[in-house]
Amino acid sequence: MTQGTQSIHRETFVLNLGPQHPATHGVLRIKLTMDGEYIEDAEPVIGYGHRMQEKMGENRSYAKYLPNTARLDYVAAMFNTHGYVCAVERLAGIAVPERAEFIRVITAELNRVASHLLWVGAFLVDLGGFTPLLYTFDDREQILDLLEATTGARLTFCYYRFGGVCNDIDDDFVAGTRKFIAHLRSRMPMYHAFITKNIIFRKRCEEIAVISAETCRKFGATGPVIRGSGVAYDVRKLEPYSVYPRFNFNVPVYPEGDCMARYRVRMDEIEESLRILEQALDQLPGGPVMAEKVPRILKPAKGDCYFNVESARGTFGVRLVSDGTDKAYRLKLRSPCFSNLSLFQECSRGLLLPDALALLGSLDLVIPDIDR
Amino acid sequence: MSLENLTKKFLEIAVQSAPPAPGPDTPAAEPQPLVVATQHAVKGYDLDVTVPPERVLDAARIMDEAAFMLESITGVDWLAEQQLEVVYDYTCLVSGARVTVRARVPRATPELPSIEALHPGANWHEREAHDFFGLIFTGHPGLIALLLPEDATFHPLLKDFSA
Amino acid sequence: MWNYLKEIWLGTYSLMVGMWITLRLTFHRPVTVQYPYQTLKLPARFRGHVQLPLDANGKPKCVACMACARACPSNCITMEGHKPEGATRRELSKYTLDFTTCSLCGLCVESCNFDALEFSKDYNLASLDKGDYVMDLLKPAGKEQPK
Amino acid sequence: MIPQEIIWEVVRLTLYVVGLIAFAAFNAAYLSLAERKVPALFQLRYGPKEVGPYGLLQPVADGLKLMSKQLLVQDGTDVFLFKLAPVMVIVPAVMCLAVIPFSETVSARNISLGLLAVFSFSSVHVLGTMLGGWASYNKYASIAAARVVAQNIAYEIPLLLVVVALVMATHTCNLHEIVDQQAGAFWHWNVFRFQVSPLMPVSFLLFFICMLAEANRAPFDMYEAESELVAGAFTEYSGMGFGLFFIAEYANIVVGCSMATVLFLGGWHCPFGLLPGLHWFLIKLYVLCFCVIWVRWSFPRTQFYTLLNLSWKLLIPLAFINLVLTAVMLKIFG
Repeated sequence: MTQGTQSIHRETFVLNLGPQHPATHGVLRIKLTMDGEYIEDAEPVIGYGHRMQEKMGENRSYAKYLPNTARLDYVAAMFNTHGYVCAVERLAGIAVPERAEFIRVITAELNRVASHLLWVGAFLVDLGGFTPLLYTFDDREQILDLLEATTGARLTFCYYRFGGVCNDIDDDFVAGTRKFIAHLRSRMPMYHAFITKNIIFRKRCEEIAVISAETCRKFGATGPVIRGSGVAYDVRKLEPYSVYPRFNFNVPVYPEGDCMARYRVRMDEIEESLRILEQALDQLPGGPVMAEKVPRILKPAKGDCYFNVESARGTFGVRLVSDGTDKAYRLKLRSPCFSNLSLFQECSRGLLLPDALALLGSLDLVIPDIDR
Repeated sequence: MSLENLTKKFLEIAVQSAPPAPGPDTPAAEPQPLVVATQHAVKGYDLDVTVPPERVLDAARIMDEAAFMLESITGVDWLAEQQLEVVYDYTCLVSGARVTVRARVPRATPELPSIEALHPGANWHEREAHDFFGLIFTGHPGLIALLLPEDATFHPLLKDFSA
Repeated sequence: MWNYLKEIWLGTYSLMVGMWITLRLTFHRPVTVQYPYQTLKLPARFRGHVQLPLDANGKPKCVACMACARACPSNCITMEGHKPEGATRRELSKYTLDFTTCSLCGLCVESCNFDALEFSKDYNLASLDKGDYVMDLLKPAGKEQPK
Repeated sequence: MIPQEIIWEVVRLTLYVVGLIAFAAFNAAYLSLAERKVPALFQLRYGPKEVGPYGLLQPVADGLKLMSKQLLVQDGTDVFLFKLAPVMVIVPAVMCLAVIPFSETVSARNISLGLLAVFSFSSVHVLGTMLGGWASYNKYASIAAARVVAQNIAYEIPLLLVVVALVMATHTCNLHEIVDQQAGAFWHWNVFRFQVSPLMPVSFLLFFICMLAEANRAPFDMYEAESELVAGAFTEYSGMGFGLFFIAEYANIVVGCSMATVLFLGGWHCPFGLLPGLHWFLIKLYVLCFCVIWVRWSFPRTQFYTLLNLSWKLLIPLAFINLVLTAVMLKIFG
């Protein structure tokens, strides 16, 4: 609001963005107090898709809760299951064989690439360009076919088990993944020419909705949002888990903090994940995919532990408190989109409506992951 | 900000919070800020600090000065000891070190100060803890329902909650 | 002034490249599958709803040990078994799967030691009445199995 | 007794108007089919194939569906304005068509100020859209109404400046004569009349961009920005109310493209000077319509202030340069 207009009595009106709105990717309502097209205050109202996942975690045994974890952030479902399974393994002290760890990393990174591809398409639709969505979905379809051939499901995989994975990957999965890596690498220059260098896209994203590193830290935003603001915080590097230390990959960081930076972080992360996939496929050891004696009814020792995983949208943390029985005493799911959305109120003040939607799109939200 | 001087800072809180007079009704032993260094690989966090509820704000100030980020606030309902435990998870963005600050509050009067002023991210976490456990964070700007319907009076994650 | 003009020129050039890419992609073959007329071949491990394969002499291998009913997170399997006199092992008399609550996680198939359960390749299950989804798996599958 | 030729003239005119309305409706139907088939080409898919052979009857199905829907009028809306808006949007578009010379003989009225008539009619539909947005008592629609007015004002000026520069060269506002001046092969077309002004192709591009913005199309579809304003000015319209807006949008595209053809691409003249006629006009018209659809499906939407900056800071100065250059060149080469 320019200084000149301060004196004029300005009447603000409340605009409801959602809960059914094409740009909210799920059932999220944002109460916008608008002054003309400028946003004075945006208050997200969540809870429309709340299923009390944490109570389900308490009244189901560990193994029976496994399918629920894929229903949290269903676009990158592997990471939720990975976080939950590793938390239980850390508490119960189960050692996972080498090959299973590699398979977990391979399927997780494939899921990250699929999630970022879906995000690029959906982000462009938010900005009004419809065609890139079809191209990214075409590429993502190949990943889903690969994962469907190994796990049996396309979106909510229930593939990991305590102590490994439920069935082994075969040769045409490995060959298919290598073919996919080569295919996507050949498509990336087209995406950069078609989207990144496009002047209209650059005008829509550069210097729009800048989020400072301090705001990200204060609100607990993680993942591509904080890496877009210049902080190289990646759980795979800072708190290495599984076999990630064996691969060399770098964490893309862009200091600007605007929508363009977050877009670039995700595009570079696709390339980094392809590098990880290649190295993982090269170093894939033989051996069993399940730990030998995993008790059918798991009763981990009393106590609590915390395990977090670098999901496609940020750190997905699981705090597990167990009291020795076969059901968790308390299961806390720290969802990345929950904190990423919490900074929307702060950062969208004074933005125009289309820019606020560009900010909302660049946060890459999955609403059931927020509502749990 | 290495873990050692973090531990020193946390121990200072113990000195300042000398208990006024051990009230007859404090059920558990006077909760000293136990500072236990744990192995990251085993427990998932490096420093486990138990803090009396009123010192939670100071712990948050230490964490804020050390440029830690608040990951999440977890409520745990210990029905046996009639206590509600609030667990704050902080993580350092640079070194990846992780600090867990715990505070125990009697179930009858579940009040503790809100750290929303230092970590605005806690705003939603505290509202969620209020939804699920009935914890009341004094000083919180808008402690209304976040995930549950506005008129919800029940707190589902309490152990004695029956649907 | 100079970089203003340069930015305009680069901008228009990027627009031209964008339009050339869309035009170039018109010559690619469409990738979409015309569903009712063409169907994709399902992978071997595709997880449709659960079914009871028949052994050599046409009877399900299930011995009604209720392992799958216990393993199911959402209790969709209800089953009864009986032991006909003179027979060595138990027989199944009732086996219904409530497909409305099944989350296709596969824990039941894994829990069965007699591999009496497997995933079907049945995906087009649209129906107007919710009752159709409480499937009685003992009845021989009426519908022909799509490939 | 009314003289014979006036009766014939009235009969001829009514036939032409009926034909033009049919032409506008036919174009709306099959351009909307093109709007779904052409992007299907870009996006590696097929587009509608079910209704009729290769989906050719799809527009008929859409039309019937729209007609069968009830036009809901919210309470609190200004019913008269709500119903008037679609009419006010489609009538000017059809009236512009009446003046455009499709070929030597095929044109409703050959009036000497055809150019002036087209641009005066085409500025009325802004009022209709704004009325529609304002009268439908919906927050998204009123934002869209405010946007559409600002956008059309910003893009009316460069459009007219380009046309003024052209009229300085053609010395006439009669569309027939403008096309006649471009007879012969394609280097006679106004686009390549470099002795008038070397910036002629640039001014054609400018005209095309402004025409896109006038018709609220492609990267400038501010008033129907799906991802922001849900459906913009016609959020509240359903049934044939929405149908009329739909037909008007395509009629505006057809008017814009045919004006571009008449002014710059030599109307009904063939690029190589042999057998000019209506077919060449239609070929050029539909090539330009293909470009309009092609532009729409290749780019995201601009922001609103970038759109206005583009016009005030880039297109209008360019149009002025073109105007001055044309004046200088005409002075020198006479």
